[in-house]
Amino acid sequence: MRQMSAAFLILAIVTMIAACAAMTLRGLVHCALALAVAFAGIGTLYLSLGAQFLGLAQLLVYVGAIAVLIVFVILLTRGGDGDASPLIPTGLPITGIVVATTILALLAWAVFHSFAMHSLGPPATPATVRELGTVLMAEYVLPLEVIGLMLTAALIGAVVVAMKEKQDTQ
Amino acid sequence: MTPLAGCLLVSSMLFAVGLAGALTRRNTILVLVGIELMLNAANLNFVAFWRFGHHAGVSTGVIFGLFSIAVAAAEAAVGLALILAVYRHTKTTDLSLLTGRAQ
Amino acid sequence: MLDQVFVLLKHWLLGYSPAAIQPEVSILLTILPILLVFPVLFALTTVLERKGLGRIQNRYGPNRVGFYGILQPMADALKSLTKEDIVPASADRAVHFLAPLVLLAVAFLPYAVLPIGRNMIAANLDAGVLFFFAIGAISELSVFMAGWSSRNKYSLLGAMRAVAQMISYEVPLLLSSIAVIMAAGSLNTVEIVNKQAGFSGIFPHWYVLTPWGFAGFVLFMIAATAETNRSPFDLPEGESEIIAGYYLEYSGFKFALFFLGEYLGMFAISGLGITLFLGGWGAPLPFLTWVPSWIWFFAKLLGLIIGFIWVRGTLPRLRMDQLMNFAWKFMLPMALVVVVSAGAWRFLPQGVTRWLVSTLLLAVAYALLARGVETRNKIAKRTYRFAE
Amino acid sequence: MLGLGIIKGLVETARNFLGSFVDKKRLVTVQFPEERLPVAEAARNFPFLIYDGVDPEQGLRCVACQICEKECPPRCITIEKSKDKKPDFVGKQQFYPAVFDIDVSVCMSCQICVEVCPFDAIRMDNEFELSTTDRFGGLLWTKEKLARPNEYYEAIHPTEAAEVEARRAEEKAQAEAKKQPSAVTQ
Repeated sequence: MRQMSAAFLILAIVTMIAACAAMTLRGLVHCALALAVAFAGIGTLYLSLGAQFLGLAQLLVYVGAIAVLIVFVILLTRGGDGDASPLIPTGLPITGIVVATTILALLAWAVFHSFAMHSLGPPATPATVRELGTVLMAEYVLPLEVIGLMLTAALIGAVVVAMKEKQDTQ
Repeated sequence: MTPLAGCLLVSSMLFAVGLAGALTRRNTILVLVGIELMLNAANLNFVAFWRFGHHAGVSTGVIFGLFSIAVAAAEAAVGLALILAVYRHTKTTDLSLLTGRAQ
Repeated sequence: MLDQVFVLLKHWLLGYSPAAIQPEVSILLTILPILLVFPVLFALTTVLERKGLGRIQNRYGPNRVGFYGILQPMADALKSLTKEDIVPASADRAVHFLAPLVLLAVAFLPYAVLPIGRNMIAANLDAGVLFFFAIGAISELSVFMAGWSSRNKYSLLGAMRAVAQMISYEVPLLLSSIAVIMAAGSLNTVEIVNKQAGFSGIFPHWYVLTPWGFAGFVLFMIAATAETNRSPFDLPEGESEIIAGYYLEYSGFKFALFFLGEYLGMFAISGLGITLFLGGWGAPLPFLTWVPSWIWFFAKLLGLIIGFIWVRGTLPRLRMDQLMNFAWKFMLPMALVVVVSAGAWRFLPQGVTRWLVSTLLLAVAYALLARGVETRNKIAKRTYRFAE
Repeated sequence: MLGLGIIKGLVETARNFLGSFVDKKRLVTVQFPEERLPVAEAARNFPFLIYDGVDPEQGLRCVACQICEKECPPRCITIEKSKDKKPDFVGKQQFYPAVFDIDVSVCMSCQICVEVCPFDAIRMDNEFELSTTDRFGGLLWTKEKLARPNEYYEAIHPTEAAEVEARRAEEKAQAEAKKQPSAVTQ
């Protein structure tokens, strides 16, 4: 525990609490706000790990756009006022939690027995925006174009799916 | 308990919380929230290995993180559009009611 | 010497603090002036705004409190502090309480990356502009929290309108600043200001003096007015339509916090406008460089504030669909053309050719898009029907 | 061209802004306590009772006929007749109001009491700085507070007062003439 900085610990705890809250709170909008806090926590985790551009991009994209989008959809589907489904839904709550805990145990075991526990390479120098830019434009120019294409397709697809069909509304 | 292990533990816990939420909650929006959390957990691994991994320095981790954020944003947009369409059609976002219906 | 007076003051004060907590004290010494200067500027702007609007509307504006109304903000502050802070019974207490705090925190954060004077910047981030927009994006959430938590149809409506407006005007805001980032070649605000230093003849190398820079600046300022819900775009808090928008159920101190947050947002975004387009703390004319750098920053900030007040006194409020159409159908394509024109400016040889090409590009785009906007609301000649 | 309208508007407001510093005529504000706008002649606020001569008790024109009390829509006038009588301006013995209260917080300044009063005893005042700290007693005006000399009436409503004065003088003359021959015939 000694090598990890205090900031990292605090951020990790805050993110975990926010993530658990996002999953367990009754009110839907409360879940969405807790989710936004979790995203902000993860963004600041990236900042503490030195990936400045990624952390700020995460803050901009997730907290600025996706959290607001989720909140909009909650309100559009009238989830805002009434309380969400009861906390312990009938049917399959236990199996879900059991599966999740087994996977967590598996992952934790893997982490504790992996190389990560002891040998530690020199931490990478934080990537400057200019360096990211050149790498993005040099090696990853194809994925960049494909991502652009995919985002446009997703945008148009989302609008078409969510648009109110003029003719066949009952 | 190196920082890398710390990061990996945090991301696996996040992943577990996301998975538990996605599997147990009955409201479709919360399932989508669970998926978003899982995606973020994976993202955290990218950055952790870029920062502390053996061949640290090559900034592929951050680039992958960026692409994964873009993909997750597109996925969230389309997912929410689908939820809206389903809601307009069936007036409910409760998964248990949706599964059994003949469309 | 006067230029660096605050930096020297800080180092001098730092000398007194014990060595152990030196870094914390230095952080405190950078944060404290920001926390003091901009709220005082907010107080002055409220007086300036009310007197300016008054004079525009052929009346005096407040002149009762203090000498020519200078102490009016004291009176306003006292009034809002002593007013009863009513929280509606059905309100969601926690979120209702948190909304103004989040808004205020998010309103103060962007000042970290604004270079107020020569080496007077709180946090010299490598991706400064991105930090600014990331923090700006969080303010939408706080607006929504305020609107939703009051459990009041009008405030929810106001919040939804405000968030929709802020999201759709964030895109042209980002795109017009991308043109500057592309020209300056870095996201670091200090780097951008240094790129705009220097003079050719008597003209400074500000980006606003290039064709694409001027168009970008106009777009940036329009999007900035919309982003801070001010003047022609203040539909979310339109008193005539939906009473007072998302801060409807707030009174007393929390209401004052919302106002402070809105004005701080306005100063921050015009501060960024100054850094990106008006050469940050650079002097406008070569022989004026002896004036301290931070005076130029606040002079330009005052100029932009007067611009905001002037526009608020003139333009009527936009309808929601006009507002959205204008953002997506005029501002967004125009911002893309500004980016292309900045690219053309960058790669064409110096001199007349690049001036001609980029101005032509912008003018043609403006004409086409303007025709698009105008033909849609064909304002036919008014026909009168008199009662027979 | 898009945007020209906005620029024209901005130029207009700039001209207004700068003009207001150049010539003060543009500024329309009246600094109320210091400067005052003259009150229009027909302005009305709350009613008041008129008395002739010097003594408000003796010269009060009101004869407590209670028509205005009955006609007042919000019923804000309360009158109690006196037992004894006193002579009015033509010498005829008339009752007078022992109590004449107007609840100013109820009165809606509709001037119906003035129209129905056969004795020109009540008229509308144009005094408007009437704020009091006492919500109940302060707004229930008694006869003493309502009584005003005829000269005050002529000061605030000159034209209307002139007609009333002319009519009353003529009535008085007729009464004198009627009384005079009877005196002569004794």
